[in-house]
Amino acid sequence: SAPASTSSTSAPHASTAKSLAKIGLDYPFTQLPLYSTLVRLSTAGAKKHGVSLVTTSDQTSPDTQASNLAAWVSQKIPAIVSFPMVFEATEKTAKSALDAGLIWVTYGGSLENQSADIQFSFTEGGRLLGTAAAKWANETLGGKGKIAFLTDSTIQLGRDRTKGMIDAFTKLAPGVDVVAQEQAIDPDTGLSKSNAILAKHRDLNLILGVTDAAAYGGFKALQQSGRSATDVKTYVGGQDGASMCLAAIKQGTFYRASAALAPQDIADAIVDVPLAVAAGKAKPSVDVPITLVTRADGAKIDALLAQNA
Amino acid sequence: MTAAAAAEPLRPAGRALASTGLAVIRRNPLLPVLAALVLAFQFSTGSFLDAANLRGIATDAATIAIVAVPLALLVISGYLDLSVGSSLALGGLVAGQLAGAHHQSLAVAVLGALGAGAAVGFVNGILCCYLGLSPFIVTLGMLTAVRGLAQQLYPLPLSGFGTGFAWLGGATLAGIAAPVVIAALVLLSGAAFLAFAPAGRHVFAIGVNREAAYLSGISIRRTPFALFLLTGAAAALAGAIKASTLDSVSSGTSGSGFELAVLTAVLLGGVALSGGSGTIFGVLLGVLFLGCLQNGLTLLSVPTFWQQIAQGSALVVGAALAFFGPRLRRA
Amino acid sequence: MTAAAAAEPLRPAGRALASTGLAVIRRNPLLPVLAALVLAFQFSTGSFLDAANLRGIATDAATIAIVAVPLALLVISGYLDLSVGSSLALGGLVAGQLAGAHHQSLAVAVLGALGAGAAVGFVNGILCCYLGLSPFIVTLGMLTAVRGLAQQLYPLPLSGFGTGFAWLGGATLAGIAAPVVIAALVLLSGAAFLAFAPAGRHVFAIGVNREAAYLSGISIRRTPFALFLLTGAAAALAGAIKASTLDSVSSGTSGSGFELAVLTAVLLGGVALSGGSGTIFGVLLGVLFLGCLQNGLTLLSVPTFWQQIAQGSALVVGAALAFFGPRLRRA
Amino acid sequence: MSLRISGLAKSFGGAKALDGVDLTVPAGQVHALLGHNGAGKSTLIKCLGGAYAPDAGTIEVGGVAYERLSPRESIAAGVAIIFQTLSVVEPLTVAENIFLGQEWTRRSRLGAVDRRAQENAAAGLLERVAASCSPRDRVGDLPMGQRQLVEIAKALSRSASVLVLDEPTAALSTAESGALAERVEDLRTQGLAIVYVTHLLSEVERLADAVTVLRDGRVSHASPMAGLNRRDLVEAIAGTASVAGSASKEPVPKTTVSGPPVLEAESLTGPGFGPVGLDVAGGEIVGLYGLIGSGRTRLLETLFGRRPRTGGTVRVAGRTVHAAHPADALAAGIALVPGDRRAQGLFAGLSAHDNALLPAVRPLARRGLRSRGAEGRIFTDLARSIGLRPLAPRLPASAFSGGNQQKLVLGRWVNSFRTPEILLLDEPTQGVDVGSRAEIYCVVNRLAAERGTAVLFASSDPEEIVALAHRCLVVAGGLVVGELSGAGLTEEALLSAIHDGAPHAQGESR
Ligand SMILES: Nc1ncnc2c1ncn2[C@@H]1O[C@H](COP(=O)(O)OP(=O)(O)OP(=O)(O)O)[C@@H](O)[C@H]1O
Ligand SMILES: Nc1ncnc2c1ncn2[C@@H]1O[C@H](COP(=O)(O)OP(=O)(O)OP(=O)(O)O)[C@@H](O)[C@H]1O
Ligand SMILES: [Mg+2]
Ligand SMILES: [Mg+2]
Repeated sequence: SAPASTSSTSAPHASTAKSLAKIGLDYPFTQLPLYSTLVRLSTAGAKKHGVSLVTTSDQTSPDTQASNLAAWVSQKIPAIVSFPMVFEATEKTAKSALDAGLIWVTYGGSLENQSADIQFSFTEGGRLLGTAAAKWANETLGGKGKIAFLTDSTIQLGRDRTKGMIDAFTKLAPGVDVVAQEQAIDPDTGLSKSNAILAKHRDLNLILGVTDAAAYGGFKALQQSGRSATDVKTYVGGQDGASMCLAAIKQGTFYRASAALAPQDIADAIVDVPLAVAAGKAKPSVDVPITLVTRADGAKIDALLAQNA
Repeated sequence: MTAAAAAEPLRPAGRALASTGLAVIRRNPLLPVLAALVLAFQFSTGSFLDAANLRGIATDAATIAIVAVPLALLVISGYLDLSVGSSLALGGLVAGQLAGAHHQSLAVAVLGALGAGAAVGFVNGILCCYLGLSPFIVTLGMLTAVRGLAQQLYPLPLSGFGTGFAWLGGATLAGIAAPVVIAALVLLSGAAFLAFAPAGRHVFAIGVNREAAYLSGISIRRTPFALFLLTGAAAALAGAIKASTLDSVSSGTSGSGFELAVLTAVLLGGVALSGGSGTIFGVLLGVLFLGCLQNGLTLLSVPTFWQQIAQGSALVVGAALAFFGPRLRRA
Repeated sequence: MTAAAAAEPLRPAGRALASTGLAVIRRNPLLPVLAALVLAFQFSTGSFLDAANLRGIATDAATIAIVAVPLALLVISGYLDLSVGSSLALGGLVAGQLAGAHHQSLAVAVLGALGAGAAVGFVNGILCCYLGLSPFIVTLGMLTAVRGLAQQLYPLPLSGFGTGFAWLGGATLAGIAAPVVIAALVLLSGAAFLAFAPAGRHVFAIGVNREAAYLSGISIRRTPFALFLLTGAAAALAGAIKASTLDSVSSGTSGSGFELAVLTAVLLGGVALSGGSGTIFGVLLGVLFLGCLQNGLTLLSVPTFWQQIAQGSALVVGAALAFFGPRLRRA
Repeated sequence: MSLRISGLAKSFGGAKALDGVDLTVPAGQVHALLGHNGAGKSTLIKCLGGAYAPDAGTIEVGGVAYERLSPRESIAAGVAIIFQTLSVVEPLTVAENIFLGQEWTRRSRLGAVDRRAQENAAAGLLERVAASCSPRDRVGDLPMGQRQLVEIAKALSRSASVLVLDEPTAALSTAESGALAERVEDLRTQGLAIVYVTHLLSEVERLADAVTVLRDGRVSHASPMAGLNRRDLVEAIAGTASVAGSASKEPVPKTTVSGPPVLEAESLTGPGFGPVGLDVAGGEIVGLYGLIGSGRTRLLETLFGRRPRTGGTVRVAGRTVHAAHPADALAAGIALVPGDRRAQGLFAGLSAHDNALLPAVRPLARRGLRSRGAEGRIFTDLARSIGLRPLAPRLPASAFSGGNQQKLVLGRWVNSFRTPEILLLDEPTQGVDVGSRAEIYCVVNRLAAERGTAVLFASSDPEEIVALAHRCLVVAGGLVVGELSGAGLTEEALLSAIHDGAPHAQGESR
């Protein structure tokens, strides 16, 4: 195997072409709203460099992802940016891509075999949200109250976000009762789980979601249980920066925070990192920052909403 | 003998009642199972039967029931529709788009959704009823294709549909949520259709013995075709209701997995996958069983994976008890 | 007349060949559809028929085929197994755990996986064959329950199974990948079973008319029960192969949606969901059709949602062409 | 109004099922349509009813000519048909079946089905056909005979001008057949044109005004009934060549077979019948004669382990047998040819070969592999001896005519490979043509005589009992109420035995 492929910051293969014609973006969670935005922004960005962007259709299936990646490697797509559903399971494919002289950029984490990576700290996103919520609870509720977490334990990214969120919150606001931890990543499940939780704990104060979509379901459940949308003793927060949640934050509702990634930043990285590798730049990898968006960040919200439009 | 004779005058009424009750249970073996489930949850959580919680269950169950009724009729007539999850998404998106971006009235939005759902049902119906293709493959293909289409047309989530549209999911009529009222109407019409309409008999005849139905001069294609239309429209209506309740809808996730949930409710309610048998009351029981199960496990704060294990097992146990009732009686 | 007469001596052989060919196509209408698909992809991509790409398709198709064969037999005998997606995950996890954490040999790891899969099949079989519960509900329940169990037992992904275990997914025998060789063996045994084993006839008889099979003295419970065991074991084997190929396995995602993929291949291959008909060759065609479609669309770089639309539509078209062949001939 | 069919043709694949058939039935006439199994009778009727589209020819009903009919057009044209394979819908009630597709609705009730009116009308119709079921019974719960009567009531409910009956009495007892015949005579006087398909020549003699005989899809004989005798009919149906053969086969030696009993049942009891005691010696053929519902099927199925037994013992060659499943009975040497051919016997989608040889495949296998050669030879032998037509081992059973399907089911136990020690037959020749029936009798006789098989068979046809049985048990109300043998075993004796027993028996089984 190629010695160059052992470290994440290693230089690219000498054989790699200086300019790229094509970048393959393999993002498995095609059902997420972020997906379309990313494809749109990165296609536009790639075009500026005269590069065409192609995509897979994994439909959230690791099997399909594996076969699509294998097809790309056999087809010699010169640069592949992949968000592995299961990181360990992608190591071999990444290696075969490098062995074939292709550029492999890992998205959302890092592999042993890769040309570069685009990192986010999902734990960090959760931590930001948990911290902000704990701070709010301490200030507004005097450190007492009830919280429900909408979590995800089926994929790595979900586990990271869940852990960051719960650890940060429970550490900083130990007096708040954790009344539920329920699996929910979509608004429907978020709604019905929150409804059930609210039936038992009518005085629930906080709902934090592993995704904005799930938290939004909780947001609606609270409203439907009779809570005013601007109730001061209620806090809902999520992660992703979904547009309807950003709009709710902006309007001053009790949907108060979202740990958001800026799609434009990611889209830039999707194009720039492979190009940097191809150009032989040192340290091509990028760490995309996650920021917590609250009502105070009016301009940022507008910018994010514009990117999502 | 004398004791029995003395008791005689009282017996007929009591007996008749008891035996009607028994007959109902025999025909609906899920009924005692559901009752046991409800009691168990009430004892263990203490709040299962609270009005707020029951309202929550009813609202969740409503969208399932709305689709389960026409789907049950379709299954009784020997067909199947797996595409309802995507029709639901499409319906929600169309309604949301009309109500939100186009500022149309609730009625227009709902009609739009019904139209979109019926269009999906139309394609399913043509392919399955008139061209005779396998309903499983066709509707599975449509599930994928319509989801792709919805995502292509509406890549971003829609939200902010206005107060007029919020009525559909949020209003209460005499204290009952609008979706529950709609579901009740759908259930009643379904039951009335099977009981009183000539076509209700035809649905059974087609499901049991297509050849015989055909030779009796029954339109063996038109009736299931109409049911495909209805199922698609009902799924879209459910989508509009969900969109209204959440004031948002996303093409990627809305209604994903819904098809299996509905089909499970229908089959658990005693509708045979092979066609020709089933009742709307059974379907209602199936829907409630799943709704109560889901809700009760959440109330009990069962950890995620145990919830999954319990849910799977409950399905099996529900099936077992439901199927054993009739068995034991026969032996 | 004279020309025809002159050609006479040559005809019989040529004709016989042509008519055998035609008969094969008639019995397997998916064959020309598949051929057309392959040619279309080769012309449009230019690299579809490259050895590397074909190897990729074959390896992907292998795991599906391994499960599709016993599942097809199960469906022919009138049953169904939706739990294979979770059995696959469980099999991969057990094999991975044995090979990785416990440093067991490949044989032990595979035996462990087979045992786990057979255990799931055992439960399915007891419930469906001996207790007579609805296979759809039971195996759907098992799909959920076993997935929950797998996640409870192995909440985190496993990886690093060592070189011994890597053999299963990575070795090549005479230039052919081991999974493909295994799949070929499974396909051949399945076909041989149907053609040469007495029980092969029983599978059909049970699927066509259980009562008549029972009255003919056939063990109408034992045969499908054995097929449930086999299907579970095959799914677990497929899981072990995937775990070996990827050197990792995750309880949450491994094999999710696999049950629908396999069932689709089986039904597309001409096995009737109502039981009693189907061939292993048809199943192979179904598996290849899905594999080629998926691969070709990726090679063509069709945008995501269009790929979804195309995939769904292809399923419908595949079903249509496959079902139309026989129709047209009859008319 | 009359029915006129001309030049009707229909082929399946290469085989011509109908080849230019002409048939004219004026109003007020009963026209018997006869022919061997597979001659094309049902195909002709299916063309009439809209199940098949003919390849050529015209069908003229009441002066309107059609090239093809849909079921609805056929019904609208005034054609009512009772198909050979019953087309009842089991989960529905009797009344619902009768009015299926023609429901009575009331505008004042939003087009809802008028159940009460339907049930009242159904009760009247059921009375007319002398059926004993109620309009609210679920058809699936009724015995075959009652289902047949429901079909007839359904045909009558449509004010039809042409009535077609395809082997309507195949599942009826003598008494019920008699009632049906009276009905048919009534309808003739009411001016209906009636086509009547049957294999029972006694019915032809009683009812027919004219006959048309089909042979291999062509009309081989057409004439008024007057002046024809039974011999002429047999000749026309079976073909001159085989007449001599079948005639010589028909009389069965009425010698009493004695010896140690191979099958013994002692106070055998089950739901709805018993206690029954009987024994059958090796080589002996014993008939069970009774009305529909008298319990013969239940008795046979209980002996075979298909139904639970609540009391009594069964011995095979002196050994007590507890058969909880058919497989147990088969292991003990008892085989059953069931009465409900389609539901209990036929594998419709499987080939003729598979149908006939299913239980033989495993015992014939060598080292776990099927021996196809042996299977093929046995099939050919069997198909020849029972006169299967067409002799196509790979054709699916559903493509065979009704009588040939019966032969396939029968052939499963009556073949040259392995014969059971005890053979139970339920209505063995239901729907089988005259010629083949003789061949089947011959096969069963040989089995008894040459291999010493003990045969117990149920039949509703006294002619068949006399032709086949050495001894006959008369069954009524689930009990054996009489026994006839030797010279005393005649059709007249059977009929009088059953009529003596009938009222009592029916009273008990109701
Ligand atoms: N669907 C079919 N496909 C192929 N062949 C068929 C089909 N239906 C009938 N046939 C053939 O057509 C011929 C005529 O069959 P038909 O059922 O009309 O006979 P029949 O006179 O009614 O006989 P029976 O007295 O046994 O009922 C038979 O050879 C039969 O095998
Ligand atoms: N009194 C009874 N108890 C139980 N089952 C009954 C009774 N009467 C009728 N049946 C049912 O009716 C069904 C069909 O009856 P059918 O007339 O075909 O057979 P049978 O009653 O055994 O009489 P036979 O064969 O003499 O006509 C039987 O399978 C049986 O289940
Ligand atoms: Mg016939
Ligand atoms: Mg009988």
